[in-house]
Amino acid sequence: MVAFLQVVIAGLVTGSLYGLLTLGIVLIYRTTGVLNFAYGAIAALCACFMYILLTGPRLNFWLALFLTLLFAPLLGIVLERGFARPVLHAPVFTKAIATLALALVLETVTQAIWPQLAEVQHFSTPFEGQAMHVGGLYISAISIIILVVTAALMLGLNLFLMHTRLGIAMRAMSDSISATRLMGASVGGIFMLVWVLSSLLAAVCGILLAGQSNLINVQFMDPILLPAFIGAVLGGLDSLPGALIGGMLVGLVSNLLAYLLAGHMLGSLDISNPAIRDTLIFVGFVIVLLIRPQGLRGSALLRRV
Amino acid sequence: MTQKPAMDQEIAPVVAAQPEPPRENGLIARLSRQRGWLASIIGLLVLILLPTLYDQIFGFSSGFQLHHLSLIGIFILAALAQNILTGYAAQPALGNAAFFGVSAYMLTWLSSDLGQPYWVGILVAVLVSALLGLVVGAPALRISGAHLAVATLGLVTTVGALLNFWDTTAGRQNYDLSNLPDFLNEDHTLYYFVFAIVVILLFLSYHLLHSRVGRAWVAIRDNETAAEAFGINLTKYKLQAFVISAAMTGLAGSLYATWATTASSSMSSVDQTIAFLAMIVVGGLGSLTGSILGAIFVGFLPLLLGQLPSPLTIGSFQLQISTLLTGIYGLLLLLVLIFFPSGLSSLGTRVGSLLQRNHRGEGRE
Amino acid sequence: GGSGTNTTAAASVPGVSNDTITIGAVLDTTGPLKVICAPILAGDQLYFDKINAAGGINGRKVKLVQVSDDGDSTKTKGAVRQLFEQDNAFALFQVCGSGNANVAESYTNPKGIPFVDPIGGGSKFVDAQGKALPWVWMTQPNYGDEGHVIGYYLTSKQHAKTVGLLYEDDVLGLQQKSTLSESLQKNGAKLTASIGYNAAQPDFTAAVQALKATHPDVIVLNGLPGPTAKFVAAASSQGYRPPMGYLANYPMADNSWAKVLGSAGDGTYVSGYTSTTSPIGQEYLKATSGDAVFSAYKFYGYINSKIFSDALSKAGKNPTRDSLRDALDHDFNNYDTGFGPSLTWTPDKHGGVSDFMFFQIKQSQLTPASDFIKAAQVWP
Amino acid sequence: MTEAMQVNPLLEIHNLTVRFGGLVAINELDLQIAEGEIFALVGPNGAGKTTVLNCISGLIKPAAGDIRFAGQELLPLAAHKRAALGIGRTFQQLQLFSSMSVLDNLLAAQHTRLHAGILSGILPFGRSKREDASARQHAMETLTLLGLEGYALRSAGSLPFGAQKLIGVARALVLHPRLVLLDEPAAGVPPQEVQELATRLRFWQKELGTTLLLIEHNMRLVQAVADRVCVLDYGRKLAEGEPATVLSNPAVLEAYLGRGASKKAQQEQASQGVSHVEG
Amino acid sequence: MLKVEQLHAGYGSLEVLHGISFEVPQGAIVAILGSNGAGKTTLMRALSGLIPIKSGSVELAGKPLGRLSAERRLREGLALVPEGRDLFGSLTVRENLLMGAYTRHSHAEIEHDIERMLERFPRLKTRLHAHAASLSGGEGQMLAIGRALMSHPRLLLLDEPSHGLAPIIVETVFEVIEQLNREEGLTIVLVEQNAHQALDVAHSAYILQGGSIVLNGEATTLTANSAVQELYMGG
Ligand SMILES: Nc1ncnc2c1ncn2[C@@H]1O[C@H](COP(=O)(O)OP(=O)(O)OP(=O)(O)O)[C@@H](O)[C@H]1O
Ligand SMILES: Nc1ncnc2c1ncn2[C@@H]1O[C@H](COP(=O)(O)OP(=O)(O)OP(=O)(O)O)[C@@H](O)[C@H]1O
Ligand SMILES: [Mg+2]
Ligand SMILES: [Mg+2]
Repeated sequence: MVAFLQVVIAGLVTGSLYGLLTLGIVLIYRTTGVLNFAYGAIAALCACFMYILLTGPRLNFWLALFLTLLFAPLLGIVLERGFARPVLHAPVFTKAIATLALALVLETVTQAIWPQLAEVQHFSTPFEGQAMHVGGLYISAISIIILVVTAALMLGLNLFLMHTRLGIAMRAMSDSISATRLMGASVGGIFMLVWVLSSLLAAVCGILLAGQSNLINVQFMDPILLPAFIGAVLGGLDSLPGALIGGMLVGLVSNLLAYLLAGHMLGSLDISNPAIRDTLIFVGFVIVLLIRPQGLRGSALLRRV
Repeated sequence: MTQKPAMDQEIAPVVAAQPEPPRENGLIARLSRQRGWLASIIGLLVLILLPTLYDQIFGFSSGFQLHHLSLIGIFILAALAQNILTGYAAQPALGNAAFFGVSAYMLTWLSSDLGQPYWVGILVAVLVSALLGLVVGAPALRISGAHLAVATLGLVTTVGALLNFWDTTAGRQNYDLSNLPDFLNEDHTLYYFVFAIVVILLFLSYHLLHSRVGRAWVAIRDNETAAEAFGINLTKYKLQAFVISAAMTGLAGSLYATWATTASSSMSSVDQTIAFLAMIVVGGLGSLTGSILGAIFVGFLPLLLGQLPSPLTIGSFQLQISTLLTGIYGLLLLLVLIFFPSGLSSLGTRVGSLLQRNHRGEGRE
Repeated sequence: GGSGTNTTAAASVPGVSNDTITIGAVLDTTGPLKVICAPILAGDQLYFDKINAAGGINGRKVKLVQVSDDGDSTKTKGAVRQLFEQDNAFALFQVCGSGNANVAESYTNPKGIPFVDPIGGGSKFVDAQGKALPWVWMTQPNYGDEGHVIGYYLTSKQHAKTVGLLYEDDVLGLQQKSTLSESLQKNGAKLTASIGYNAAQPDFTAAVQALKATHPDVIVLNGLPGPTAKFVAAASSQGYRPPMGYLANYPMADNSWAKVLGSAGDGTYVSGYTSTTSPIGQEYLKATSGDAVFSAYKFYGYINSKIFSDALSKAGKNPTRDSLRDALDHDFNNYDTGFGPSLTWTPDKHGGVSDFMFFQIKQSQLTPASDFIKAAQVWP
Repeated sequence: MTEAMQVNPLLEIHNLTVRFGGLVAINELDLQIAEGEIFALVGPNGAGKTTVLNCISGLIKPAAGDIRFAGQELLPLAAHKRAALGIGRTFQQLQLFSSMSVLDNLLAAQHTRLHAGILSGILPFGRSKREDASARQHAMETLTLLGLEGYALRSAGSLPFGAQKLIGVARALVLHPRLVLLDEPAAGVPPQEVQELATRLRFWQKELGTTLLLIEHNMRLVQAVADRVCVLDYGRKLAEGEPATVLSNPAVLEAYLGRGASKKAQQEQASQGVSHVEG
Repeated sequence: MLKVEQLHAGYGSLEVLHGISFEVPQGAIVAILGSNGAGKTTLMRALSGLIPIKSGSVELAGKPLGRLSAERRLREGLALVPEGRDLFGSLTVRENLLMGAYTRHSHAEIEHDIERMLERFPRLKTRLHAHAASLSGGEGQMLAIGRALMSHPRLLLLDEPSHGLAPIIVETVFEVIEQLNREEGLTIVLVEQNAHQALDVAHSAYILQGGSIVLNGEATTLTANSAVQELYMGG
């Protein structure tokens, strides 16, 4: 039972990391209609930057964190100027591919600047080894931080997007750029803000993930990108709470499946095999989508004639 | 030539994506139609003579170079298949790599493990792919947009994992394709074989895309509601696009296994998907020429980049170019997308529409 | 292209000109195996640069041409063909990945091209009778042998009774799983649970809990540095550590891995087959004193380049593929590889080393914990 | 006209109700349109006119009611099958196939008349090409009849709005359907062309026996061509009958036309005598 | 208020406007008439900054707009009701109106204006929390007009404001136009197919043909012009 609960908690924590990663993805999707496949690379770059601050000049953790949270928006600005704006008017599909190309470039650049990060490195935080014991449960401090930060960011961001002038303008942009400009909203400015915000989110997510596993390298975000996307779609790509719920669901289900299937055979088939587990999750995902094509919390696209 | 990457150009000029060859019998129309024929015939001649030319130019390495050319041919098929599905029928489906992998495994299994003749293998592989296309296409009718993209990407990794699982349980480290007919082991004949298929499929696709079926796809792409109101069965035509695309990708996958003489689960991977997408986006969505140009770009670039010296020594500074190649590749891809947002093929269209404008009346007035 | 004309003196030997020998390598520097192959390539380059600076081999500089196949075995054949049909290489030195090496072999063997050091713990390269393929020479040990030695070491030296296994879910992992299990059984211990993982797996909590539930004395970690480190981190973030700790197989025999684990890794055993106490080990350490961390992969590249260079120099003033084969078949008898153990190749036996030693992580440093153990002795 | 309707109603709408969430867009509506008549549906914005069209062509599933076309139940039929029965339409917001040329728009609209599938489509000769040739000719004829032949090779999306509106009409007519649904065809069309449009619609009705269901806010067009008018308000029928009668109905003036407009219309009629276009 | 000189503009390499010059005095209502494809919409787009100007100059109250972006032009007081409405479909009606007031800051005033707008177009009131994408054609047009007015412009460009509106609402719209012009001195440039009504409210008018101005004058003179009647008023 304790083991089961332990797996559930871990599933929720991993799931909120998916959800957190997704927040930034949904933010960009809602304002530009583009799935940003470079998002993992951005998160990784920021986390790597922090790692370098921690190990190179050996800065204090909090100072390094602060500097990284300054670095992330700058990176956002650079990417918006150098990448997003030039492809702004390309077809959506082309933009999505461009983000894939961007991911390749970012990973390579990161690796070229900090070659040691091609290999896995230890990422230490002040919370390492700290934990709370509840009954037989062992809940690490970083898990709690992850849950709290994710919930807070989701709430804050949702309020911002639904109720502030800028938030509304961000959503307006995805409907029509030209009309947004006709309203006197600076599309360039908003666009930059979107990138700044989502880079910040990416940085937070990257740091938390690195802090959770105490590991980091250039590509450490890659494995969580696809499950995060799946979570986002499951929850509904146009809804921030949906993205979080979807992410948590994916995290939870994959952990529980791994735990429950461990050591079981179906005839001669080893069903505890990761491939089988991933297949089961995928099939479940598709079934949910077939029942609710817009995702659990998403709203169906309305197109009137 | 390049579109200024500025935000102040909002209302983009509308250019016909794929101008239907003018069918009236004006002199210009006849000439341009003949130009098309002429270009086709010249192209065909070049394709036929290329191996001989290669032998002259490359000497002892011409076999290898031709072998690589065959790869480009296989890529053209895969790009064409993706373009039919994505560029014409407008399905943002990223699942083609799954068909690519499955058909390669199918062929290898039938041929190496079951000892079936190659032709039987390839036929079954294509049929299985088409069937899978049907199975994947059916849910895709309900799921759309970015949701479809993510779901199909999930399909690719899932199928890749399952193929890998099969390899593991069967205890093999790589899956060699044996029992190939002799002529497929020979670079020249392999080249002719692949390009015969490419030319035939390009020819058939061209006609299909300019027929009632192709128009229905483009109509669906432009406006689903209107298409439906004019009697186009969305279900049927989307499914047809899925099945055709899957079958064609399956053929490409089988040929790829033939080319590599091995099948690997990496054929159904995100990287493979990216390669297919890069081809059609670089070449041009909804353009046959685009599929060709994109396949050439994606096929030749790694070979060219591989020629960069590594490590590159500048003074005392050493740069391991070989570990940076993916990034350089990504950068070039980005540059193409920035400067040709609608693909390399738009270069031709832009020039073409400039030429044609002079000959056409503007509206009524 | 057209480089087929630069062989004048050595007449028709491909890749050998008056002043250069071109050798080819297929190392994935762009794909999933980049983490392993890039340092190996760096080690290769370090050694050949040294040799070339000293005048080369028998007066010829060594030119190493490397092509990446993205770690994808369907691209290996094209890569090998490029080496021999465009870049006109003399011999093939290193192909990374077991499956990839098999593909390369199917090209080189029929053509009589020497192929030294297929990298991957699973390839056997023997014919139906168990006789070595004529043109492939291995230096690396294989996972199966290692499984036997690990089982032996855990039971007879560490006195473990129950063992859990985390393994990378592929052919090599399964191979080690079965030999480890055999060896444990033979020595009166038991494999309580084995959990496969997949390289892209983001969360190892379930694996930790499933293994923990079977109360193993020790957990064997098989696979690659990243995921195994993730597993250890996940276990420690749930307050779990097996009573006797962990034992990792040889891809983890690198100080960078020990560093990655941080304090959670202290006391962990790691199996390995290289030793820096050998003369070449010392030479390597001196040459790389500027490196931030010791890289076992780079060292591996360095050592193998030395073996290959030795073979080339033994192949004579005017080397041919046949003379290289003769040298490899006959001149490597109890040859001290610098790995530590010795290597013996005969015309019928082209296998790699099969001796392993164990290290223990102490303050993030691998420190020797045992002597070399010969696989043949523990598993006849 | 009224007799004809009783004898042979081509389109019968019975008890039609459409809801969007809490909004009742159409409320128990009954309509009957006779074969060969031009029937105008007018009413305030948001009255539910477009919704009626969408129900007929199958883009919306009503909550209740039934629709019969030439005696056949329409509602169980999928949207794409209804076109094949001979129902064509235009859209209020154009909905052209904008990347296609105008000619191709008209070819795509003939989908149900052609038969070539994949197998004949891939061949450079044979049925598909023969069909296409005739479809092309047909399309050019339709464009010529509407005076739009000059646009044939232009890409539809780049045309001025008014022209696109007319292309939409051509696309709806190209199949010579029995029933054509027109959603504000005159909006955005300059006045002098509205007059022409009226003539052409009349021609179509007279020469080809086409039945037209017309939604329009342009009262000139309605008065010029409609045989009967129905005024919708909040999803209910407000008035129905001959244009002259209905459009002077005080309730209609109140809810839809506005006092000023009616005054102006009367003045105009007095000064210029807008003619009822006949053929 | 607005001064346009030798304006050339178009799409890509296609030039649509071939040197247009006209002036709109402060507080005037100016109508632009022309047949399909004359370039009216293109002119509106060029004035509001949606497409770049190739050459020529545009001045708003003496200030050259030159290469100013659309958003800057709005901040200068120039608003456009675009052809085709261009609403924010995934936003509610209310949010669309709020977007119209994007550059304004007083919460209370904005709320007050929204109230007024809903009084003018009661139909919108019932749809206030519906997504704009669900609106009927006419409802959408009302929203587009309301949205543009929310910014309190000095110069309002209207591209076929009566499009898709019921006659009674067209009346309202023209009343509102006249009222704003009269009471708040709003300057208006009006593109209309409905030449009768346009000339009714306009002080002067320009007639555009093939991208050039072919005729201009007082509204009353043009109304009496037989050619204009023939061509733009449906005889
Ligand atoms: N899909 C939908 N979701 C929600 N409401 C809708 C939807 N479609 C239509 N409506 C509402 O139903 C009502 C009727 O709309 P409809 O488009 O039929 O009006 P209409 O009579 O055509 O008006 P107009 O003359 O302005 O075009 C409107 O209030 C509209 O907002
Ligand atoms: N996005 C575009 N790309 C290319 N050409 C365009 C584009 N928009 C308009 N045009 C062309 O510009 C010319 C002028 O069009 P415009 O829309 O300005 O006319 P208009 O006077 O507004 O007509 P309407 O009364 O129909 O609205 C037309 O020939 C049209 O084909
Ligand atoms: Mg309507
Ligand atoms: Mg216009």
